[in-house]
Amino acid sequence: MIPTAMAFADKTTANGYLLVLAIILPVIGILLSLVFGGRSVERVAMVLLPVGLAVAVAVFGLVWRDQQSLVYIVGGWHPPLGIALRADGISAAMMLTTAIVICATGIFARGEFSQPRGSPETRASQVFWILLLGIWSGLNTVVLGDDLFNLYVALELLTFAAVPLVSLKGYQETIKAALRYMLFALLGSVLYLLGTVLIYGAYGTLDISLLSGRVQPEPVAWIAASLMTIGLLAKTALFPLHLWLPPAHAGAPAPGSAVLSALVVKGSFFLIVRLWFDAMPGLMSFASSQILGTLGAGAILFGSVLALRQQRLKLLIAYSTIAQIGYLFFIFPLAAAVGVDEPWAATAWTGGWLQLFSHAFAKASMFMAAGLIAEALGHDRIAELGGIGRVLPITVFTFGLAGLSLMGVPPSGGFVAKWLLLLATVMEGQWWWAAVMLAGGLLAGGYIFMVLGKALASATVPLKIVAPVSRSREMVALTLALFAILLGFLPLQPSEFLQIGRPEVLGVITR
Amino acid sequence: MTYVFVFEVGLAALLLAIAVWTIVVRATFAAIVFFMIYGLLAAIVWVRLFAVDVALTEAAIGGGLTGMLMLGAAARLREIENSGEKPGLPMRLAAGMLCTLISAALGIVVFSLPDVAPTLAPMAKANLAQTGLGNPVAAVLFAYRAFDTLLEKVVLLLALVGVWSLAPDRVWGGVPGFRVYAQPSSILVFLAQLLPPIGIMIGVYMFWTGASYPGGAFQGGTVLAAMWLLVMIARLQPVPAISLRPLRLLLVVGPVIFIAIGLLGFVLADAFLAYPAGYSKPLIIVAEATLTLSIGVTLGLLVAGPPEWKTQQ
Amino acid sequence: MTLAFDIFTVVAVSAGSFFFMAGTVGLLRFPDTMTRLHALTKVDNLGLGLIVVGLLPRAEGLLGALKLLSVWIFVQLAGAIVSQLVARVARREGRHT
Amino acid sequence: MNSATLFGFCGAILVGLGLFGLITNPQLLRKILAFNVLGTGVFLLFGVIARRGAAAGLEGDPVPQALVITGIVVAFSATTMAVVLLLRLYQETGEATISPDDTSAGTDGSRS
Repeated sequence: MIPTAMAFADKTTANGYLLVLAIILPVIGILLSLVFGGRSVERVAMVLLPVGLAVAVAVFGLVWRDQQSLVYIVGGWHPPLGIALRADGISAAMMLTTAIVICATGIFARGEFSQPRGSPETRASQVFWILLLGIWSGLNTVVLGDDLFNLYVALELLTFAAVPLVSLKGYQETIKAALRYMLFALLGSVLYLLGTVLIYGAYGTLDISLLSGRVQPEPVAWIAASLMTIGLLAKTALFPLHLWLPPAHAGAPAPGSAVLSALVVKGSFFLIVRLWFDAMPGLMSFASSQILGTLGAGAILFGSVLALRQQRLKLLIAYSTIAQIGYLFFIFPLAAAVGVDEPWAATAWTGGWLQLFSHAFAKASMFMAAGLIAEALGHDRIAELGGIGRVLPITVFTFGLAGLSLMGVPPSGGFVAKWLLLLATVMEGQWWWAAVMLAGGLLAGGYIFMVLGKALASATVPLKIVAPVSRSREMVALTLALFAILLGFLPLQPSEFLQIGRPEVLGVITR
Repeated sequence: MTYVFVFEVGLAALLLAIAVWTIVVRATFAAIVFFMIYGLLAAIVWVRLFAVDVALTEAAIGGGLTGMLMLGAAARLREIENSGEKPGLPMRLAAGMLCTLISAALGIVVFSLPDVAPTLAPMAKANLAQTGLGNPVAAVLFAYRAFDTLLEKVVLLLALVGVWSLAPDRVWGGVPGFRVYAQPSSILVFLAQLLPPIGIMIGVYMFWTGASYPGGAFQGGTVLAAMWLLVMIARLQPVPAISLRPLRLLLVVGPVIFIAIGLLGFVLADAFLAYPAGYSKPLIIVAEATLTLSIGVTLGLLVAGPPEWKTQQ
Repeated sequence: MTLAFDIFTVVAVSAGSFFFMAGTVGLLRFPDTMTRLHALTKVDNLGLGLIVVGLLPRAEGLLGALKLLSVWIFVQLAGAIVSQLVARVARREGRHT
Repeated sequence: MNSATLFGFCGAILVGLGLFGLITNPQLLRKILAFNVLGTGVFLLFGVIARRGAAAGLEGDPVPQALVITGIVVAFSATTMAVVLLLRLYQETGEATISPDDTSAGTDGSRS
């Protein structure tokens, strides 16, 4: 069944309050943590993780069951004067992914940021949990927000929680990385805000649903959208605005890297999609979609080649993030600028989102695995990984599983995603992207096997294990990798769920 | 009209000149002083744009608090001033061209904005009675878009956690390294004794009047923060350790009350952050009062910086 | 009566502006910190003072007049104290000559 | 030309100016200062839009005015965080600049 385009519900739907809870619960956690401090901080987080996950599951389930968006009108003030929250198909899926990754990260992080009983409170353990909750609240606002300025505040929430996470270790190189990240992020936000201002000036509303009916193809809309897109690209670290990402993501503590690479950069990507598909549907020209696609292609090639040349595991994974982000941008040439009649647009749309979700699981698990390896060895130099496969078989297996998804080898979410994208490129006659994707897959295979090859080889120098690795933390990483694999069992066809609540339903191949 | 316009052209020209100077002047200290003047001029522009609430915020934060923060940083960075290489001429030319292009594009947009500007003013005005407030800006901040305001408080607190997170491990929970003078002079102490009572009164007045006239929690909170900082500079009060429980309570009391009122809306007014009919003004005043306090403490601590000592010096 | 007030306002504000001008010229032309401070304090004191006095008849009620006066008093206070502080630094760093 | 348009152009120029400073000045403190100039420019444009929206007896559209207040507070928080990061960098390295070419500096493997 093809979901028909439906008018936006402009009133609170049943159970809409869940959307408020998704944003406010982590905020309450932050406030409690600030007051009580000490061991309570971790306890607060441990209580909130399952509750937040339950909220996300409930929202996902309700959107699935009712086949329509959940809406909440905050304070009863309707847009354009007030602010609405809206969970459509992509928000619900994104929320669920976020909740799973955050929960796994929280469990994983207990090994690193727990406060032993009776010891004085330490900086990292206090700060980490507050920032984790901050990121969660920020991401939920990003995916649920329906108001461009509310989304600006959400972006800032995300930035202010993410930057200190980068410098949490307090080494000089991580402070440098955090500062560089901060500058890019600030420039990004201010450009986004500038675009928002112009849109309000031209159309008198900031509500995305209302904008979708008002925006005209005219210079002010193009200028505003370009400014916002450039700003968001800087935050997403799309090539060539990626300079800040590798040191930042590699420098954070492993659970931090997991969240930053898996989720935070996706937040700003999500807004680019919201902007072009929902706020200004049909406005993207062929040329601009090709520019975004080309930058994505550049990211895939550049990121993968650089990943191959890294000597440190965490940097390799960070460069791989740059490459994997590139795939997401094929959504624009393949689904945004082709018109609603293009039968393969929905295929590309599904492929793009699956790439996002499977990369989130795979990359989080990969950073955790790398963190465990670095913990065990006291370093993460790839050349000296020989023999680690015997010491930490589960972790190396996890790395390999996650790697499958990055390469796009079946069965994995990455495979389904890349297959759908590939199918769309060929069927839409934009075969040039297909060439890049194939090259990207090969290069990803190159850097994954480079690591696995070293890890599974016998030790050239006797391996020194400096710290024991907890089995339960290995299992957390493995579980996330399994989620990435599990997505691989989704049917190889466009998803209807991901189109719920969209203003224009993308073309679907009819059989 | 024409006299006023001549004045405004002069104002705009002065603002731009000062801005250019802020960017290009060689000495960092001079740049910051120019930036503070720039903030005050911008506040006058806001008055000319009939946005007095914004003018107050810009003067207090843009001209005042930011300048203070920057001056403190510049003093610490004094030894390495003018280090770092300027990018070469081609790079600067390219940047200049790019920026001119962006300015030009924005200029065209300004010129081509719709003749009949789309506006929410009538809607904001029409619903004003329902909020019980007289100041439409306050109604936007605390009723129509209260959710933004709430999240923005969280942004402030996260920024503070971020600032604190940069403390060295051994001094976590300790005292911010906020020192301006080795030994404050007697005249400064005099000022710090004289001004705060008046300043606190003005801060409270700003929040109180904000319900009906320009003013509000942000502006009032900034004045409170300034008074607190002055007292700390003069060493009449020690800089508090960040682990102090009462301090933490002050930080969160505003957001906690605001969220509590918001959640109450679920029960009593059928929406989060909705106010029960007839009670909206008193509830908003309660929220604003506690927020003023929390904003004041948060801003003060943001300027005071991360802990640098384990205990009181 | 109104005319008399208007004339008073014009004269006082003009005189105040003159002091502003003179003080600014002094700030730019005087050779050292101390004399520049001297020029500046004249601006605060007389320049602003005359303008405030000139505007008093046009104030909205007693409260408005009080607000105007307190603007002057606070600027006085801040000006005097900041000048003191600047002068101390200048003397300590030996730049008073 | 009316005063709203005048200040609108003013805001447009300030945006370009701030951006220029942000790109070309090597010193981080000056970059942060330029970011603030840029921010004011953006806010001013919003204020102009608010002024143009004067209606219903209000001298300006209160919605953008309120948003600018929120924006100023957020920009201030950003400024403090950037400044504190910068001071910490100076404490650790004695530098207050970051060159564009040393992005490869990541974790020291032995400490991760």
